[in-house]
Amino acid sequence: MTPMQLIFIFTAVASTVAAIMVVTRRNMVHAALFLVMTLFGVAVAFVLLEAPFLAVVQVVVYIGAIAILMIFAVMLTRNVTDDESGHPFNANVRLALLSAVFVFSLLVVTLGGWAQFSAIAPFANTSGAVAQLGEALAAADGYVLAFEVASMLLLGALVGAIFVVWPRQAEND
Amino acid sequence: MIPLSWYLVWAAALFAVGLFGVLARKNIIAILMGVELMLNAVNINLVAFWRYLDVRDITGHAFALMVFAVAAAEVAVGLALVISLYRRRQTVAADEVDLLKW
Amino acid sequence: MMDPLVALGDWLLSLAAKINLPPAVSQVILYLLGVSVIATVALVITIFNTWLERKIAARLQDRIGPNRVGPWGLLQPIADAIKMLTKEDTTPAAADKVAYNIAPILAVVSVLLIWAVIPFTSVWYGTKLNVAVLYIAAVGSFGVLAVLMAGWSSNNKYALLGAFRAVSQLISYEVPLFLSLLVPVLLARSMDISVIVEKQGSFLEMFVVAAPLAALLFFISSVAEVGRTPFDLLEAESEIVAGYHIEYSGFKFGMFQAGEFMHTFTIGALTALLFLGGWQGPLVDQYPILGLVYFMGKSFAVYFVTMWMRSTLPRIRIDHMQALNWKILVPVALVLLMLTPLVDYFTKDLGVLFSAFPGSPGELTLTWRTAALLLTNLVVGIGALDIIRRTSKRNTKARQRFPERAVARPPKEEAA
Amino acid sequence: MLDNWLFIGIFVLVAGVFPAMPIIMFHLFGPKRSTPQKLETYECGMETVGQTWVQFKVQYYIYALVFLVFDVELIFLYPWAVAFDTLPLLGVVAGVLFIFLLADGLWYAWQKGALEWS
Repeated sequence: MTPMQLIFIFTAVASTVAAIMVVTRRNMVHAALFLVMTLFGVAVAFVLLEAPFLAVVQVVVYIGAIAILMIFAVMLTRNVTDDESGHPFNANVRLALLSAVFVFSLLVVTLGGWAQFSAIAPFANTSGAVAQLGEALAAADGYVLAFEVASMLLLGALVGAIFVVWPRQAEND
Repeated sequence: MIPLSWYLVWAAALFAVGLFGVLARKNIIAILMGVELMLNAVNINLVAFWRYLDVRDITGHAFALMVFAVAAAEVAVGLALVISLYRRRQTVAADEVDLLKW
Repeated sequence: MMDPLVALGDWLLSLAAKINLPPAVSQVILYLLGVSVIATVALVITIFNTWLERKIAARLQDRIGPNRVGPWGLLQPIADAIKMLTKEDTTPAAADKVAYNIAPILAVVSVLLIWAVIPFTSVWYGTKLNVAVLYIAAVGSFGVLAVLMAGWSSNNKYALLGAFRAVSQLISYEVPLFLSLLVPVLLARSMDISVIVEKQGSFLEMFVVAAPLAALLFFISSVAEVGRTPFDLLEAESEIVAGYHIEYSGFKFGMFQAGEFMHTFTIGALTALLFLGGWQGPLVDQYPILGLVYFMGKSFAVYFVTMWMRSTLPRIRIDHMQALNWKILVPVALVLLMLTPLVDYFTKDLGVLFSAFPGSPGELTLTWRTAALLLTNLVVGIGALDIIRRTSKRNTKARQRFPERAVARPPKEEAA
Repeated sequence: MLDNWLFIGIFVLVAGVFPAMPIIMFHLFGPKRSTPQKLETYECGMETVGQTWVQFKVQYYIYALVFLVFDVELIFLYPWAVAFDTLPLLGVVAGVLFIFLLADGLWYAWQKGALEWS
């Protein structure tokens, strides 16, 4: 077993356990902190996959922004009766567990039948990936449309979210 | 070296855990966290395929970035709805908000 | 001339090869040594800075500053550390123990990690990442998390409120910070800090000449990131209790302070690297060791400016703090970012036009491009100042309708 | 390239140990004379009233929201800036348009009054 494999196994196990904590913790702040752990594990995986740009993006976007927003929302909506006591799950918990296990085994079985399932990474120079990505994002035969659509999507999200969350006059009193 | 299958199985596990969270949790914010886990699992797959199949084809990277954008938009609007809902109904439990059920 | 540190590394590697260590292990050991050296250097500079800062702040305020412990009070930081060690370590009974203890460590880690990508000279650096600029941004987001964890885990209303305020300030100022970080990346076409430094060979090539406005935006928003005066309203010790670290005592509190001090100097270093040319300077090609002198000199110069600001400017109000960010810094940065690539693109081939004139076209292009970018920066900066002045005039008019009431005015002469 | 990240990984470990060491030592050897009063929540000597949870302003969420959107948009711009030398005019204009749309969102938030701290 190579050191890289050890690092991978450690990361994968830690982040999967953290993910299980995310969906089972009653205390939502704890859940959010475990979510941060999982997301960090995914960032480590991106490094192992030689995509360091996505690894830092993962940390900047998910840990730096999305997780913070989640914690903010948890604190803005914290209800005394809601998080410390009471059951975190709804009535369908058994069904949910069953379907999660089903989806997992389905995915593994389906992918297991694929010829390249246990492929080994080809030796390749990945250092130019960021420049290549930037070029592709702004090229007419690349993803320039997706680039602009992403911008529109985020603009829409910003406008929509502010519209939804901004208190109307009637609510203020 | 790490075979591709490890990444795929791990991503499938994360996806399943996220799915369980989405289906089973009461708290809407927890459901959104489950969605984030599922999106992350997708991202691992995209990047793993990029690395293991063809490094010159940057599609995996580009789509992973799109997933980031979609995740951010989803969280922004979703949490805004949760906060707005909380201020009107004093609840963040998904099964207490079933006005659109019928 | 062989660099002493590189030679030392080679010698250690050969030594490891002699005792038949596998190359991977010796590599890890070498990295471990390098990491420890960099981290120690960062900490030692921080400790020195606590003394320097008090000394300079004192001189600026016409005081003497620490002068009892050791010559010129140089041993004051050690005395402070001993004092801190004798304080009691309390963890509030209601606190969330794990998060409460991790938060101060995370606060230091988030700053210390930046030092992994800082090049001290052309050959002394931790490591070269091709995403170093974004790496710095990523590491900074752990600092935000540390603040939020500290505030929440203390289980104290004031701490939580302080954390909310602190986080909203930190993330707000991250926007102009990231926006202005994009300008050096755009000018150097690389996110690698070593490459960014290499592109700033001469004085005219320094990015502060081509993009002074971006440098200013970067500097202001980084100072706000650290939460130093004039942006220290999170812990305004004379007004509110303490902010998010109210429940911390002893060394854990010291960690937050150490993180803040280290961050301030790190900002000086980053400004020096990204905008002032880092280790570049005259004669640096012959004597690479001079690079360290230049880098440290530039860093301490920027650091001195932050200290100067600290001891002269009054604290900013919270609504002003947010307005400064969202209504001045971010729009200015956005306009600058829209113009910079266009100007850059259209002046890229300008040298060809002037190739009929004497002088090498390449150099001419560079000068023209720098001049055009400088002009853009100045136009945007002066335009922004003009708009601010006009809007503030409107505000003064509004204020004149409700004239300020004199609090203590001596009775008028004719009344007497 | 993974070599660089091995260095970063070791740095993460060492950077964690550096501040943790004094804290642990302090925890072991520092003075400990705690009383229940000392471990109470610090509120200037007053008894704590009610829960720690207090109603926060929605303002905090709005700032975090605008930050999130800007953050994600900027992520797209960094590779664009790195590849700037090879971009055609269309690519440059696409990036500028992207930033313009970003500015639009800020303008909306400003007009809505969402950026005021009240």
